Amino acid sequence: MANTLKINKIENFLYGKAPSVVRCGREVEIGAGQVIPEINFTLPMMTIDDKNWCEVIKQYEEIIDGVLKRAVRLEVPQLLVEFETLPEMTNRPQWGLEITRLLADKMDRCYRDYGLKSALRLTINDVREFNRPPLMRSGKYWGNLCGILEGSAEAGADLIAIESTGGKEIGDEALVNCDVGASIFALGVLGARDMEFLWNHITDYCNRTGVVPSGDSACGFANTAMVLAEQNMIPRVFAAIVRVISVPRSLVAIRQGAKGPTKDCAYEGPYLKAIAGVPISMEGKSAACAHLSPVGNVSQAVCDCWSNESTQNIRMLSANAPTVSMEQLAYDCRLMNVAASEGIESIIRLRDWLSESDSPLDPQAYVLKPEIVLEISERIIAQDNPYEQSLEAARSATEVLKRDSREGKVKIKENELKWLDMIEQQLETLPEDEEQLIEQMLQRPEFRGKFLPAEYGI
Amino acid sequence: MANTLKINKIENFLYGKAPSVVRCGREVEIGAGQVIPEINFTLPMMTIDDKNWCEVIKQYEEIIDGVLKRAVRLEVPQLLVEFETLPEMTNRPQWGLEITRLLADKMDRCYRDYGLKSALRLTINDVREFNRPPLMRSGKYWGNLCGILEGSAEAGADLIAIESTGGKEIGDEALVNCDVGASIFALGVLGARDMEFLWNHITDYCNRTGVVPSGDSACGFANTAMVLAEQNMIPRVFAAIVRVISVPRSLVAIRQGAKGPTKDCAYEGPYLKAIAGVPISMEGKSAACAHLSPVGNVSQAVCDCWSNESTQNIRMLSANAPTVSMEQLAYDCRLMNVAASEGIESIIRLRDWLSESDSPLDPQAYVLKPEIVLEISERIIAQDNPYEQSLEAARSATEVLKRDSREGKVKIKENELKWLDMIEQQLETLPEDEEQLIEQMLQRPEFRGKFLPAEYGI
Amino acid sequence: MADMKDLADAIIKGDMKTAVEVTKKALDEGVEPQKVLNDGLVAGMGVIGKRFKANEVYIPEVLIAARAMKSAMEVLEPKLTEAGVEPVGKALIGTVQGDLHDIGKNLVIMMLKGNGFEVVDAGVDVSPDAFVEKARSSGAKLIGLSALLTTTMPAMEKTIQALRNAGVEAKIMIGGAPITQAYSDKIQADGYAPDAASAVDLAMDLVVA
Amino acid sequence: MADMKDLADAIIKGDMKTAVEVTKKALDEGVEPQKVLNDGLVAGMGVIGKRFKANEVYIPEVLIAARAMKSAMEVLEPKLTEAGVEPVGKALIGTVQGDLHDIGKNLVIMMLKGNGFEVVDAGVDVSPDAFVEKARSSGAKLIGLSALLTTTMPAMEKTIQALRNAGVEAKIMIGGAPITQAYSDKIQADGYAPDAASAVDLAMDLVVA
Ligand SMILES: [Zn+2]
Ligand SMILES: [Zn+2]
Ligand SMILES: [Zn+2]
Repeated sequence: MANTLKINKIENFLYGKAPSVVRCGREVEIGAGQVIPEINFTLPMMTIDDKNWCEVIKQYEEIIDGVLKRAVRLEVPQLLVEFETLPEMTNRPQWGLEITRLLADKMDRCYRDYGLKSALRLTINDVREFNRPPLMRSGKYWGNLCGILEGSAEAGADLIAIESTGGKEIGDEALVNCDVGASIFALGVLGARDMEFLWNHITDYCNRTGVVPSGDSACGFANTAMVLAEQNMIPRVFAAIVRVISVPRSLVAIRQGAKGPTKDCAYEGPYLKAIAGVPISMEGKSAACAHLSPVGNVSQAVCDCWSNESTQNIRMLSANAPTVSMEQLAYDCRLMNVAASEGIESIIRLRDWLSESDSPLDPQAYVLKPEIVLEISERIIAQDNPYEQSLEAARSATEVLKRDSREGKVKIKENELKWLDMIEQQLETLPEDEEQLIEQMLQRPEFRGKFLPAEYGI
Repeated sequence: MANTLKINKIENFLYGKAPSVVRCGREVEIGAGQVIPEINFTLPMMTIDDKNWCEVIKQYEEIIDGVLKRAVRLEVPQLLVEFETLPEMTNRPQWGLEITRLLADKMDRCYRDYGLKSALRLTINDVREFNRPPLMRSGKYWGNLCGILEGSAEAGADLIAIESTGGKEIGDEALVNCDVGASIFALGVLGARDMEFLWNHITDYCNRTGVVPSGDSACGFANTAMVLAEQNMIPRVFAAIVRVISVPRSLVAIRQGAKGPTKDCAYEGPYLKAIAGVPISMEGKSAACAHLSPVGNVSQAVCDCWSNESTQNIRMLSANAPTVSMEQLAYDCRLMNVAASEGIESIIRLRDWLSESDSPLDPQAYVLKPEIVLEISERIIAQDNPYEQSLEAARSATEVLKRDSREGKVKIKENELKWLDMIEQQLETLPEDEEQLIEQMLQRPEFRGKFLPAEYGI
Repeated sequence: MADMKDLADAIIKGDMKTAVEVTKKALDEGVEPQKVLNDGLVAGMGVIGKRFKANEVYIPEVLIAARAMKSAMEVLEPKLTEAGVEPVGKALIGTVQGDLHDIGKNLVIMMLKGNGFEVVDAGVDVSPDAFVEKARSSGAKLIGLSALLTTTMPAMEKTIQALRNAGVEAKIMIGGAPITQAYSDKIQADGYAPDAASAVDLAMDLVVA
Repeated sequence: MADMKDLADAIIKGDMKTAVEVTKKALDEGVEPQKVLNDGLVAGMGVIGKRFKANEVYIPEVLIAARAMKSAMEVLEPKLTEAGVEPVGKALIGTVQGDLHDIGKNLVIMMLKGNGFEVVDAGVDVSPDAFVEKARSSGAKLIGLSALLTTTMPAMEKTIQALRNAGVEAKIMIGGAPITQAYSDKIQADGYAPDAASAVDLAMDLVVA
């Protein structure tokens, strides 16, 4: 990756427009000027097994029928549908592929009958964690994962994504202890190494088949941190810093050939867009059904797709929850696109309102503010490898938060300020050299047996 | 009511600002510059009876605790909570009042502990329809309605509202037959007469107690029309015209002393604000949980409160649905208020985006476009009584839709254009004189026995 | 000669006068009542039903057609009875206890009538006991329950239990905004319809089955 | 003389070294083990627990305190056993079959330990049979089940049934994002906790009751 940002001026950092446009599915163009809704959904409470499989199918039929009908009614110009497999559906690939086919067929028909432009993103649930410690590159679960990947083009997927879990063995522990070194190890060392292996594999398949390799999400790390912070378990400043630490890890997918749109739940998206120029999917207030967050508006500021993260197929007073989300996404996108139709000045106006409405109130929102994203991205790409980049990410996020809370630009709670100091001190003790960090981490008794170094090429 | 609009220039027709500010509850100011979230909720599937009453209480406790906690976390500057009684709670007033007290106490505590400014709106479910034909001014159900009203101040309600149903005996039939004359009779004659009686009673109580009489909604008429149109049961143009017909009826409450904010589900709100200067509560994409609509954004354009209409207390992946709505409303309001903090030019900018993003696509959205609201309002207030106003409302809405669809400003489906002609023809046959219409309607066999003329002073 | 196509067209247009005239003429000319019903009235309603489902026409047009059909049926019915032709079925439709919403119920009633059902309107706020009594007195083969509130849904379950306990054997279908197929399965209704149009299809299935 | 207030403060600060020292000193001076436990360790954890609930401190600080307590307990435990003082209780905590989420489970484990529970971590993706077996082998008085997916919630019900059928008498509490009190009631768990902190309160209630 070149050491310059793909977007280095704030006036070029816009929603709906990305330096590299992704074209896929039925006439869908992502990052070409319009923000596109991305709808996500999951099953209500039910068991997935042979006995219930018919019922599972019916659920997905009901979901997609409701969603497509509403999208047509609201004249949604383009639609991205994400189907994320549940563990059972990765572990029996034909199940995951059957649902994929069902959705693709319905979307095809809707395109033919009503002209609804759409693309289907298949997100493979990473099941490698079923082994403890996980086998990342072999064994049954890796085989299952590859099985669904290999069938995805034929089943009608237009894009492939994954929320990979390499490094999560350390990540949870790092979070609850606010251990920034262990977080960097989990994301910037283990996560990055696994991503390199995994995404090399994915893009290889995509190159053969024409499916678009889209992106990965540090969901299990940075979103877990966000949820813990919302529950007052960990300081928000720590969650904010973990978010920025996740950037170099997610960049690895793009270096391996991922083209975007990045995953909706990868709130690190704005960094990926600035650095690599890929279009990004984001979620915020639209995803309140899936998790509460302090970044409901700012997350929208430079998005190219706008998503609801996920909602079960349960009945609301109006309709089933996925249809409700479809409607909300459609209206959010209408607003952004109407402003965009007036030109760049209007995009910037709305972008800045979205950003300003959240960013002064929470450090997690502040690190997503477009200006801050550019400032920190610049520092991240000056580094050479994911470890150094992650270290720099943590340092710059910490510095920026300290500096700008002093200047009153971002509000940080009294009892969180000391955490910024503590994190800064932790960061000072971390070695500049990755090998040394690995050495340190391998020696920590609490991590012993949790992960298999060889699975990460260590 | 004077024959001039309270807001007669488009540059003064703004969200968050109303000519007459409403001050109520714990330091809440509505229409004074900020848009305020209004949260609504209802019970999940359960029976309301003696045996279950404890469980009912627990539900409302869980709802309000979740909502207030989230409002505090998101630093909501002011909050309006609406509690709408269920029929059982109007019919046993002490039940409705017990929940009112519970909510008011929690809101008090939250104000003391966290400084959350809030006000409680009690909306009384109109149970007079339990008699068929309904007794509007006497009998058990009228007594129950009065019972809850009389206890509302003591129970801690800051505002009173009602969705009154006078005229609904004719309204449903009018809708499914697209009978514009019967719709005008239901809303502009029966509805208006009942509103005069009812709101005189309500404001009398409010004057004695200091509770704010807020507003009424033509929900059972115009929103039923909207829902039927969404289900392709009736033409959207008819639903649009019924919306405008509902304006003179809802104005009656204000003439009787209602101060606003008008009811969230009264999408006729913008007309009421333009004509009478009261602050208005509105709902749109935020209320997709309660009903799908074609007015998700435009409904927001000139709102003073922004609501979710209603959602059951069911668990989403993140939290219970009312908490999810609370978060979404908070972010929508943040965006509007951040733009407003820049000044009027920015309010107008965002208002117009909200308006333009919907209004060209659906006649129901088009009649809520601020410019159109002013145009039609001007014509409505030139008339003398609710019947004449309703007739003029229907005529002007029909004319405007015909004119502006010809000019390409609003898209009307091919098979709906003929309905505009048919409605126009229907309108030509209607008498200018209310007494004549009453005469005609009393003779229609299908309405015989459906309503009691004496209950409307006829 | 009376043309069944003209009769169907009169129904489609909602032209009550012509519908009645052609029906009378056909019967005078000795056309079999069953043929008038099927090739004229039902055929016409079938066309309007299809157009409605395709969103080409709206419910008022369906209702006008249904009213034309009803007028023609008044002429035809005695002849059908003579010929031993049974109506499609009798249905009892109502909104459950505690619930005052009637527009959904009324739409279903109108559409069932338009499709040849005889329908008894039980009204709104109907207690389980009242449903049982009306089911017995009407002899309905099909019972439709409507609920629009989450807090009146449980009354649906109680009503079904009361009907079953009373030995009522009619098929029971349910509907209303908060109702789902899962709820229908749970309370052991015979079927659930998400809207008025599909309620008619469901009713046909249940009564013919 | 060893001051129980100093011991409590050491716990609050997470000062493992001081905590162990003061505990040893107190025991050497003949302070009753029960008093060291209650007035020192439990008192300290009580303060940190309150501060956590008041959002004054975060979970890492709770965990540091818990680790200090754990070290002191290693010194104290033999004496407690000698004196016949029982631990609060033994708990078995795991994530149900098909579910890989462990952070919630792990937080509950850490917080229970910090409150004097002995805890067996059953891990993730634990089948009903495995739960039964671990319940028996551990002799836990309390079992905690966690699920984060709507599609693994039914495994919770199956696990509870398996435990009951096997005659396991331990109290069962459940938790996880999609879980509600209503679901807990439905599957006849003994209790539901919406978050890790309330899980500890619930555990106390269940074990003491
Ligand atoms: Zn995710
Ligand atoms: Zn997602
Ligand atoms: Zn309403």
